[in-house]
Amino acid sequence: MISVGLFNYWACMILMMIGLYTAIARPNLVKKLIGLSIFQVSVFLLYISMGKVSGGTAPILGEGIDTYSNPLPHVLILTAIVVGIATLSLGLALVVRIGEAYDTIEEDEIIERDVVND
Amino acid sequence: MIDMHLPILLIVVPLVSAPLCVLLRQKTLVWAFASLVCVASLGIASMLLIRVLEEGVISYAIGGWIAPWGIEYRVDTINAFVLLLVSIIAAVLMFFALPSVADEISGKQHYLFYTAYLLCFTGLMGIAITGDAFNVFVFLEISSLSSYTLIALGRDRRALTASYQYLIMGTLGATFIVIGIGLMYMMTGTLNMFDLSERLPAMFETRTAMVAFAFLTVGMLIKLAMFPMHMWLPNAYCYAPSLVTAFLAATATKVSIYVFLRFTFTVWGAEFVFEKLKLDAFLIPLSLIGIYVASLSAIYQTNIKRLLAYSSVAQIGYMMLGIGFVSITGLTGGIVHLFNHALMKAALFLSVGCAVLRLGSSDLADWKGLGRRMPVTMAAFVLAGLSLIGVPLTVGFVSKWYLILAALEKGWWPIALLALLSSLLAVIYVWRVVEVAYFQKADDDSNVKEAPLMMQISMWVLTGATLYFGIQTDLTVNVAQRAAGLLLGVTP
Amino acid sequence: MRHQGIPRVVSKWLIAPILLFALYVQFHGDFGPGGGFQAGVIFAAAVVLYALIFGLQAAKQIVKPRIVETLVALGVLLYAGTGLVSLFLGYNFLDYTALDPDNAPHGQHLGIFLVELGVGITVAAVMIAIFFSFAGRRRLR
Amino acid sequence: MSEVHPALILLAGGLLLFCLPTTPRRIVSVILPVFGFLNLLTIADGTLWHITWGGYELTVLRADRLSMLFGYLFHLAAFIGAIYALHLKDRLQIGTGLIYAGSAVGAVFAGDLITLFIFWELLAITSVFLVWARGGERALRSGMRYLVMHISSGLLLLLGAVFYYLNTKSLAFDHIGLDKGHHYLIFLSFGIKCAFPLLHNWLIDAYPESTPVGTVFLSAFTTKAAIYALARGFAGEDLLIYIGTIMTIFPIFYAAIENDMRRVLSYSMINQIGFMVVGIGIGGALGINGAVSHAFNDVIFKGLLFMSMGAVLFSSGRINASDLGGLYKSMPWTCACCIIGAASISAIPLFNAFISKSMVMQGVADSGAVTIWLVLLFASAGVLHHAGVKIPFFSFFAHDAGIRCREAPLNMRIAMTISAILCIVIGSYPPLLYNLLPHPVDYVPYTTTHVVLQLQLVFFAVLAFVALMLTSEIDVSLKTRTQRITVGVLLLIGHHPPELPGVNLDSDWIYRRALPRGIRAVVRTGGLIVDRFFAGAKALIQKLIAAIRAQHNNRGLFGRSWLSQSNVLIAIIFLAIYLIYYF
Repeated sequence: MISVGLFNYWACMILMMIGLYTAIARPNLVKKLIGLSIFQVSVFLLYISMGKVSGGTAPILGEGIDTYSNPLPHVLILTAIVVGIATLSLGLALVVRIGEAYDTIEEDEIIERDVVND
Repeated sequence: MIDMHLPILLIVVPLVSAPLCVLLRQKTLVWAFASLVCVASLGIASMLLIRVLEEGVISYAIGGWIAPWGIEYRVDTINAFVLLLVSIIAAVLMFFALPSVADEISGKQHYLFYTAYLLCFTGLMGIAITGDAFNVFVFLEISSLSSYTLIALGRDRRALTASYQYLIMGTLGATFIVIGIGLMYMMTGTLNMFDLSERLPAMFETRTAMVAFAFLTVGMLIKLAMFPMHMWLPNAYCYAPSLVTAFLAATATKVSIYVFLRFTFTVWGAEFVFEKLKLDAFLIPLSLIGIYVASLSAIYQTNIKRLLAYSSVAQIGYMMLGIGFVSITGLTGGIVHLFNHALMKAALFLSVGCAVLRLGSSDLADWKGLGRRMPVTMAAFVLAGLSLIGVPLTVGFVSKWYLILAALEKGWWPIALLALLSSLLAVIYVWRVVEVAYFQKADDDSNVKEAPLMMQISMWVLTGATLYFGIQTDLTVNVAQRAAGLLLGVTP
Repeated sequence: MRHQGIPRVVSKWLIAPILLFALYVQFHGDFGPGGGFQAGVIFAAAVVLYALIFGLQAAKQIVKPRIVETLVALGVLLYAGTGLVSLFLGYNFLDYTALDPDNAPHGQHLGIFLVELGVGITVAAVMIAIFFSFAGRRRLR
Repeated sequence: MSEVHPALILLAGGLLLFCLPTTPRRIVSVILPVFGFLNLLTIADGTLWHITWGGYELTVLRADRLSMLFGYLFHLAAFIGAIYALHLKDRLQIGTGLIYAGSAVGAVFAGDLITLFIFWELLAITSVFLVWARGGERALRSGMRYLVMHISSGLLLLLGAVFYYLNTKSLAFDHIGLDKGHHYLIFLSFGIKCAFPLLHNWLIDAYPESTPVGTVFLSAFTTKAAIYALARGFAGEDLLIYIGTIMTIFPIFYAAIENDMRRVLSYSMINQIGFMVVGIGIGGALGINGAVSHAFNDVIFKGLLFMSMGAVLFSSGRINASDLGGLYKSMPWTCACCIIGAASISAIPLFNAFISKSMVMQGVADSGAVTIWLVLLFASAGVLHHAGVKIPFFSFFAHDAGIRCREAPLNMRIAMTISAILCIVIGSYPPLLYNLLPHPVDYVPYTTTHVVLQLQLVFFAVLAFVALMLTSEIDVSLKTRTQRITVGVLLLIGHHPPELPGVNLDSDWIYRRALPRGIRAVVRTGGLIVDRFFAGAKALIQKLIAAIRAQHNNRGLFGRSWLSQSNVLIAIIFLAIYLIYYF
């Protein structure tokens, strides 16, 4: 049981690192956003893991069930997912416009083009 | 009856109005409606402050779910002050908005602009009013998302990259905050700030507590643009539409500082943060370095909006310095400066906005001879600039006075000296603008009119406020002192 | 994909059940997993599928962007309006007991139903709006 | 020893001094005020002495809290003045000085207009000798003009008193008010003594022409007696607010361009009286208390400033700003006292003017006259500028004028020290003064707002002074008075006036031109090493600035736009540092 419990957190950590690494190492604006999304997803995982009560089931009243998982983290994460989607779509919208304005979505090239213009 | 619901009305009114703006669509109508909402919010916020000062903490349970189970809105002196500040700025800026937005935003997008503006306003107010840790995150994202949108509406294409960078950093910061909150929830099983503050002390010895606090702090420091995590700020302020720059400069970072105060002092407690974790050992040097680096950067900027943005980073350094002193005087200084800086930076950005409206540029080189061409605007700029420097009889002096007093109280005179010397840098960067505007001749002799009256009203209201509160220090200082006492758990 | 027969036929078969399923998820949220968020996305998926198969223009003719925009606002208003109703009836914001003071659980039920409906409308509309705004862009070189 | 009219001791004693040889005269002159003071203590509050004179009942003594306060004050001033005059050999100054003090005491205890008139004239006649005591044509002429003004003031008072009597069948000197036309006669009479605008010339004319000792005496009595009279007769008259405001404002422009230090002080005196007049105009407990306490304090600190400038004049023989400078080396004691006086007049917290001026300001604020309040605020800044900073700076610091003189005589130093101590004691412990005031005081001077506001003013004035000093390069030759005023106004806004006119530019030249030239010559003859050192230092600084610039401009590390990845990286590094640190 314990190892399974910890597995969640390991997965969460690994996802977090992948996300952050992508956000740092990729100059491509879309990839950065994807990295950021992965990072956020790792946090969702963290929350959901902590809501798990061992042996518990979905928090819906039913016959013969007396242990429920904590529903609050799920609710919170539902909100966070919505926020994440909003951020991602706003970010992508920006990338689309940046792409149209600069003809590239590589960040280093974008900054270079601005500096040249200065 | 309405009295009881003031806290929620403060949030719901702008929140409901935002979609209504989408339905209204017509430019002027939307503007008028948004202004009405802002003014109404201002009214509610001032009523709240008065009530809080008279009666103490006001609590409101959303949906009738009593704290700590439900979401609680909790208003005390500190956030009532912040709420008032945000709503004052939002309301005053609405005068400026009509001509400025007409100039800078394409007509088809006006209603969306005001929707985003109101949402941003809602978010900022929500952050300030809520007593629920996770709710802070939600409102933080509401305000952030709308401010990314607002920034991206700038005319320059660099507005897009600036907005993108802000989005990356903002999301990173917010996610850090969520991690911190999640860990706190893990330890205590509650999200209510008040409840957290009671349950956390039992956990102070655990590593989880430290990690939670580390994530939380870094997240908040990103959000409030603390040096060296400030680099999203200059471009964001520089390329956003004038109104947005003024609004964000006056409110967004201030509210973030409020969040920082709330989490460090109310939720975690000064004892844990500053005695056990020694956060001040980070805050004070970073603030000082930030003040100097950002002020020097401001000196060498060629764009006035960017110059002022860097100066904002430096001023945030002053606020964090005051907070880092962890004393009544220091916190008073920090909180007063929070208020004062909002006034003067908004005034400065508005005067820049007026010039941008007529000149179409905030490049220093284009401002030659502006002192003669737009005397009224430049006068406001100079007055607010004096405030930035901290000249007596302006608000800037009041806050610097308390900061230096706080440093000397602790016996840290080198810090006091450094803080004083840094004002010289402010003199230089304000002087650069003044020199160009007053002592250089314009390249062309074309006539430039003064900005429309509506814009000047906003500009002068705020400039006047910087002078008024510089002389009449009672209100701000008293409230700040009470807030500081509240944060430190001392009744002054 | 306008000229691909199979997808066209299959999607014609599918779209209606998808919409129906969206409604099921929306209203079954009271008794089992489901609710406005999921329903909204599923509903929007139907529209997206239609747009993919029959083209953006055709989709925009059926679901007008203007209406989508209005729906975004209306959904939020429905949500907040429900809260405001309880406010006007003398209860706290979002305290659905107000909707049926004699029978608190029923009031709560009604309140959540309305709020979820608001959420569903908004999510569906937002999703469609996001799809429309991305799909309409030219391809980068 | 009770039941002696308070004025009598000083009057009679003063006459006595003329008959005594030097040493006893010195002793008696110091003891007399002490005696008078002790006598004053025996007089109970509310005492009234009447005499009949030609069918009229005159109230020669009326002791209430208001008059008692001034009584104490004048004895104190006489005492300090007497000490300050101890070194003198001539009997004229000290003798007339004490009689002059006695007449002032008589004037404030006068309960009717006739008695008042008598002492009023006595004030004029005795004081003019103090001006004449300086000797020389100038002093004589200005003394004459002074006398004419004051005699006319007395005559106006007499005329007014007669009208007043005809109308009211009473000579009692109580509240008069301005409701009748002829009351303006008395008002005008007091106004002359009070140096109302346009009636003020005598003060500027005569005070600086007097002897060092004479000016100290003059500054203490005449105008303060007039303030008393106004407070008694015209409290709460709105007109006084406006007059007072003008009085606070116009002298600061003159003072800024004045070269003669004692003339600067005279202008500053009008300004201070302005504050008192405003206080009286406000009326009510707070206004009167403010005005009276400010008069009390003004006697002390303005006396102190006049004494220190008198000491400078006495020791160095010069009094013009352009001739003075660097005296702190020769006269450290005087310098210290002068600085205390300057701090007091600037109303710095813990010094006495602070506790009284802020009362007046509060009175104005309470009455809701915002404009007046702002003007007074500006005037306060002006006071700071010319009296608080200019006086000590130009006489004791500034450029060294090369004067090497002896410190002031011991008796002068003692007198100054007493005043200085009083300034601080009263300022630090206000109840000392507040308990004497005519109305009960519930006013607290040391609130955050007042202190912060006042300190802001101080910094502002210092800042203005420094800025003006740095930019006072314009060479103006000012011929006429009007020109001077215009330029003064302009300069106060834009630049600091060069200390006028020719003399000053000469000395300016010393440190502006000659000094750098000298340094350069030394460097040249000193050889290349020094030269290289300077060049090296210059290059170093330039490099430093270039480096800062390179790091902070648009392309530099701190000034350019960063890639968002670097932002993220920094944030994460920061987080890592935190985590490791907390670990």
